[in-house]
Amino acid sequence: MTSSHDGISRRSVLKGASAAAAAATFGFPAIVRAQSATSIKLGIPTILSGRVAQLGISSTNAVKMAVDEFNAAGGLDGRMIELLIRDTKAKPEEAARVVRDFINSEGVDVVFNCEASSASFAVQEVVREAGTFCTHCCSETSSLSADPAIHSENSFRFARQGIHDAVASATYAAEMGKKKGIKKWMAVSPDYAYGRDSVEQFFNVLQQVDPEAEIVGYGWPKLFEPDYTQIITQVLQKQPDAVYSALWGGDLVSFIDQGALYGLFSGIEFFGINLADYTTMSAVRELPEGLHSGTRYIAAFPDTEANHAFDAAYHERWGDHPTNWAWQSAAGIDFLIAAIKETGSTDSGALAEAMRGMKRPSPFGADGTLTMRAEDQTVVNYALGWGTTVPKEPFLIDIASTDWSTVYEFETAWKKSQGYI
Amino acid sequence: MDLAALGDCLGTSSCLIFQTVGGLKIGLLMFLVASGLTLIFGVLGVINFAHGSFYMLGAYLAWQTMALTDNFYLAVLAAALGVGLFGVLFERGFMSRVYRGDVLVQILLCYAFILILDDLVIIVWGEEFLSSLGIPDAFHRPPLFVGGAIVPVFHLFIIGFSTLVAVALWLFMTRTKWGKITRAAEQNPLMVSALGINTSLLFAGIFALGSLLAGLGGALAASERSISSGMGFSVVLESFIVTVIGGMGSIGGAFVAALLIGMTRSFGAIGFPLFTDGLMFVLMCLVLVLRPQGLMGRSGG
Amino acid sequence: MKHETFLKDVAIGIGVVLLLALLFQVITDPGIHDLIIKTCIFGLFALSLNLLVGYLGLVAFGHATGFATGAYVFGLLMQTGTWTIPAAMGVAVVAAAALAAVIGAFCIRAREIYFAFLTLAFQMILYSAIISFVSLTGGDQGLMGGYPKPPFLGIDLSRPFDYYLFVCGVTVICVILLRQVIQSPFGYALRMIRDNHERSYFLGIQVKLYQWIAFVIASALAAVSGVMMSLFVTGAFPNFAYWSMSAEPLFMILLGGMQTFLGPLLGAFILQLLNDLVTEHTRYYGLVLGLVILFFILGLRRGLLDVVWDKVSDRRRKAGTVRPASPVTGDAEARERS
Amino acid sequence: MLKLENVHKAFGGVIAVDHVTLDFAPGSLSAIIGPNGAGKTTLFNLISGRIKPDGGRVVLDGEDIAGVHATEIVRRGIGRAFQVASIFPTLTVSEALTGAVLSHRRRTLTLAGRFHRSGLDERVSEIMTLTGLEAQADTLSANLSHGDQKLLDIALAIALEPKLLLLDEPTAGMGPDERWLMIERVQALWRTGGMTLIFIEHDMDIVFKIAQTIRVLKYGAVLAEGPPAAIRENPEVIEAYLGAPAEETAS
Repeated sequence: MTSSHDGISRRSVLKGASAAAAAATFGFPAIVRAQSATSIKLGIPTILSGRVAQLGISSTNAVKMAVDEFNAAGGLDGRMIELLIRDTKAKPEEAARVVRDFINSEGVDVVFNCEASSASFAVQEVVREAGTFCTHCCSETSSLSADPAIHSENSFRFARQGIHDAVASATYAAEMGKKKGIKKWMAVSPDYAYGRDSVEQFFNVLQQVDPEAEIVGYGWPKLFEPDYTQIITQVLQKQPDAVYSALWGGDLVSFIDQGALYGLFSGIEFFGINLADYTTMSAVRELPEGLHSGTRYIAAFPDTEANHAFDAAYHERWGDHPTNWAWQSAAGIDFLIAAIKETGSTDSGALAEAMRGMKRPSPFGADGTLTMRAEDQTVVNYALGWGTTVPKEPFLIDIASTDWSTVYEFETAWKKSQGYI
Repeated sequence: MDLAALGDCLGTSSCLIFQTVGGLKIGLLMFLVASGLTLIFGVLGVINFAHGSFYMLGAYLAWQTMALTDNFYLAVLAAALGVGLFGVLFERGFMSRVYRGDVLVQILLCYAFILILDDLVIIVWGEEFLSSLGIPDAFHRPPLFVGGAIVPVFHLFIIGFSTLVAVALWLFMTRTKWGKITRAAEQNPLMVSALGINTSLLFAGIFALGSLLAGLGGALAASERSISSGMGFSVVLESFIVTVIGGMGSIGGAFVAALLIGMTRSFGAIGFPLFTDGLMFVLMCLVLVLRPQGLMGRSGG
Repeated sequence: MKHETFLKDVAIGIGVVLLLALLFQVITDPGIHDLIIKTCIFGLFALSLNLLVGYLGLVAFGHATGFATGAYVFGLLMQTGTWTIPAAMGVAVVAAAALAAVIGAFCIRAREIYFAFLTLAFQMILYSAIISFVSLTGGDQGLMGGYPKPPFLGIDLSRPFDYYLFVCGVTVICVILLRQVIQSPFGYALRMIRDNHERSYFLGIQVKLYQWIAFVIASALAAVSGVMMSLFVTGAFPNFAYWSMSAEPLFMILLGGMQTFLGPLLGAFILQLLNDLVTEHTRYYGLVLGLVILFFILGLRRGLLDVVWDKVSDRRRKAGTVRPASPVTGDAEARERS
Repeated sequence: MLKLENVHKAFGGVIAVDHVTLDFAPGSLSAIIGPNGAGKTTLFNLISGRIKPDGGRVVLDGEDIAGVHATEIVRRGIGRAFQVASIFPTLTVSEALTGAVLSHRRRTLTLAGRFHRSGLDERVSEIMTLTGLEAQADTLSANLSHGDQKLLDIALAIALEPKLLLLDEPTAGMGPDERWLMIERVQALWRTGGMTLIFIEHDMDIVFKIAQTIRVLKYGAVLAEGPPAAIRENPEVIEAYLGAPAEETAS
């Protein structure tokens, strides 16, 4: 609605501040074009059309902010970052084609992947074969980095993970359960891999931390289901004490709106892992009181100056708030630029070497830092927590942050159970 | 599959009421949209594959009117009329040119409009989904408790209103001159033009009415569903299933089929929670194989 | 005499493959290679559908059933790590043909729009099955994690040139086979059924049987394109079975032309090109594609190759050297008139 | 060779063919006449398997073919042409006839080999000569004149070398001169082909001139049958049918 669309074109982005910088360096803007011959090329496959376009756009927005800053500061000894952004329409085979095109025809240095899960796996296959350096910034499916069978030396994930979220959710839920006497649980989750994994991992951890938790039923609406009546009536009949849900976006809004008609939330504690998201929160008509949500991206968490500054800068430039994909992409580009600066090169082996184990200050870190874990090349120690929603800014209050040592403990156990380690 | 749960549900009054009212609401909303599709097919012999996009347009128009006037009823009215008008333009400007073309051309023309409208709403209203309209103030009251089940007052309104529309459609088709002409046109279009009736006008009128019903359905559904580009596709598939099961062109059939599908979804969610969608397609295949003219369609279709 | 034309097709086919091989060496831009590969894959997909749409007058809206079955069966077999590529390919095609034999038996009972949507309904059932059968198919995430591509007959499909030539070669073989089907007595019977199925009955042609056979053949060829697509992405994804995958070859037929044998192939090329160019410049691909379709439907009123063919045959007709319709193409105008 | 025994057909209460019993001798040329709606075309549809009779037997050379599928009946030797020429618009005359000949020789299920006129040429030319379509061999069927389309329809049936040929109003929609030309061809075909021929005709002059026997239908029942002379004298026929010849023959 608010973002500019200029970034879509093939070789755009060297503009604004970067163009000014280039002009300052070389005297006239025309040189920008010639300069791009030696630029650092980032190929971004992402979703820019259809129902989840907003996510892809917010990802590229976050990247553009960091890249403009990098270029304005003179790039890497004058080498500017050039962004090639392509819409893959959420199709895995289109993502594979685009990434091949990036690598083979455009000669990109880095594939900066802003795709959802299944397309991310398709991208992973291509970069694994080609050996290109790749960052996955949006897929939350744990196996993308955890499964050694699809591991690539040059691929790094900068996104939250299902299993991490599950630990955060379950520990919070168990605590709330003790406080409010929750015994009977039900799940309402979209019927696709993410929704199913989320529920499975949540209940798995929950029953470990709270052995009394009992699961009384599941509701599996399909993804993009418009009408939740049949699910809501089921919940009302099963009469659980609490509902866990991995619904997101418009689906979650519809569920809450429709559930409110039945007075669903007056007797049932609702735990929606994806609720505290700016788009979602501002779209719910009348937010029932006291719903629980995980933190996706919210300026209030972590409640630090750096995080508020990120939100403010993003809002100023794009007229919108960041999404979960936006912070992940911001983290990814920040680490990437740091690695480029550190190695002074764009060689994938060198970048990978620098990336493994890298720890950087970040607005999104649990303690102000993020770490790229070397063993499975995925980001950890990001801000993770749960709180209670309120209808206005800051949208989420009483946030309890998750202890990462607990996360690691359960994650290791989970990996063992999956046969990954 | 959980047949025991389904059996339990059928045996308890609260569950029965819960699922029946839910099924009625879903089914009747579906009927509003599907009746438009079947009406257009009955008279014009074309499947308006873009019907779901008309439904989407209705939702967006209602949202826009709501944003400007904050009046729910006005929003629904504006959506219905606006989409009706759009339907006329679509019929006169595009669809009428391919009546004599083959099925492929008709399907692709409609598909082109699905693509165009999906992008147009993004250009106009943005790529983010929009929140639902919300329900009118008069219905902001606690739900009713009937036999141990909870029934939202607003659902009763939707059920009542949709039934009224169904009755009005039925009266129109059976009691008015234009309704009779419409039914005659379904039987024998040549005769209607031989009678000196302007078929272009009739076709445009039918398309307007059919589109209006899609817009109406979209607006009403938007009262509690979030609005997004691409929301029309599942709707056109459902409407098509309803149309086929009921009998292409049969309003009464669409009514019965929509309720059948509504109940299938509602009770199927208990018995076959993961296969409610598949169940609809299976139902449609069964009808097409066993009774191709549909439950209430004329034979020989 | 009888084999002369077939041999001629084979000779042309060999020539085309050699030319494409040469092209690979001359134009080194892998983007162009990918364009040719995708044109081959989707071209075969669209050509196989045109056996039903153009030559039989059956608008199938569920053609991706064959495509997806081919891709999934192939991908699943390859993931076991014990199958060779040709064997897995053979099984995938046979599986798709068998499924089509069952689905076809139901679908050909329905006519026109009913047929179109019945095939779509079966496809959506397959889609639902793929989505729900997570343990086997990976659900919405598809067959992930890739699979090995063991070399066979000295062909190593993980090498770009080998894969390129494999796709080109397989496509050309299938196109020659398809042309043989169309030019055979059976192919003419299909045309007779399209023109007038009632009369065909009274010439002793078992219309439904012929439709069913054509349906199975078309699906088997669609499965071949599905297999090649699976090799392209080293996996298989549920959107292969989604309804929009069936709409694509219909576009290609519309864009390229259904009356001319190679029209759909040209259509596939146009659509790939359109996709590549448009997505680079705007994210309103749907809008652009929609407008293009409108232009073809309401402006040109037929596919590009049909237009070219009509122009050529018009000129030759005026010169009096050619009969009004080629047996290969039929005649669009005559069909409109009928 | 063809016997109808008590054949009955009703469409939703309306009786179209009412317990008809008829016998057609081998090699005979007979006409079926009757006012519009007398059930003539329905009778043809019953014989050729387009519809199934509700009751009765249709016996072809001693075998009951009632309810047998149309394509199978074609195989057993019954060919037919239609009231409105039923042809293949996008095929040329020779292509269409080649298709029909191939079908007759049961070679249309062949996927191998090409659809070739060579080898079949002789038979196809023969049929075209018989029907006088030689000059139109390469004309698209859709572009033929009305009369030639009717001829082609008949030629398609001839290609099946039928024992029994059913012609539904071969002269429908033609001018007076054209009619006689057509009927002469039909008569010639019958003479040379040695087949049994039954035709429906409204033009009484034609019927009385060429038919050996005439069957008169009314309201689906047989009103009269016999040689032309007898029919001409039959008072019932005169009253019921010939009584108002002007309107009927005009239709």
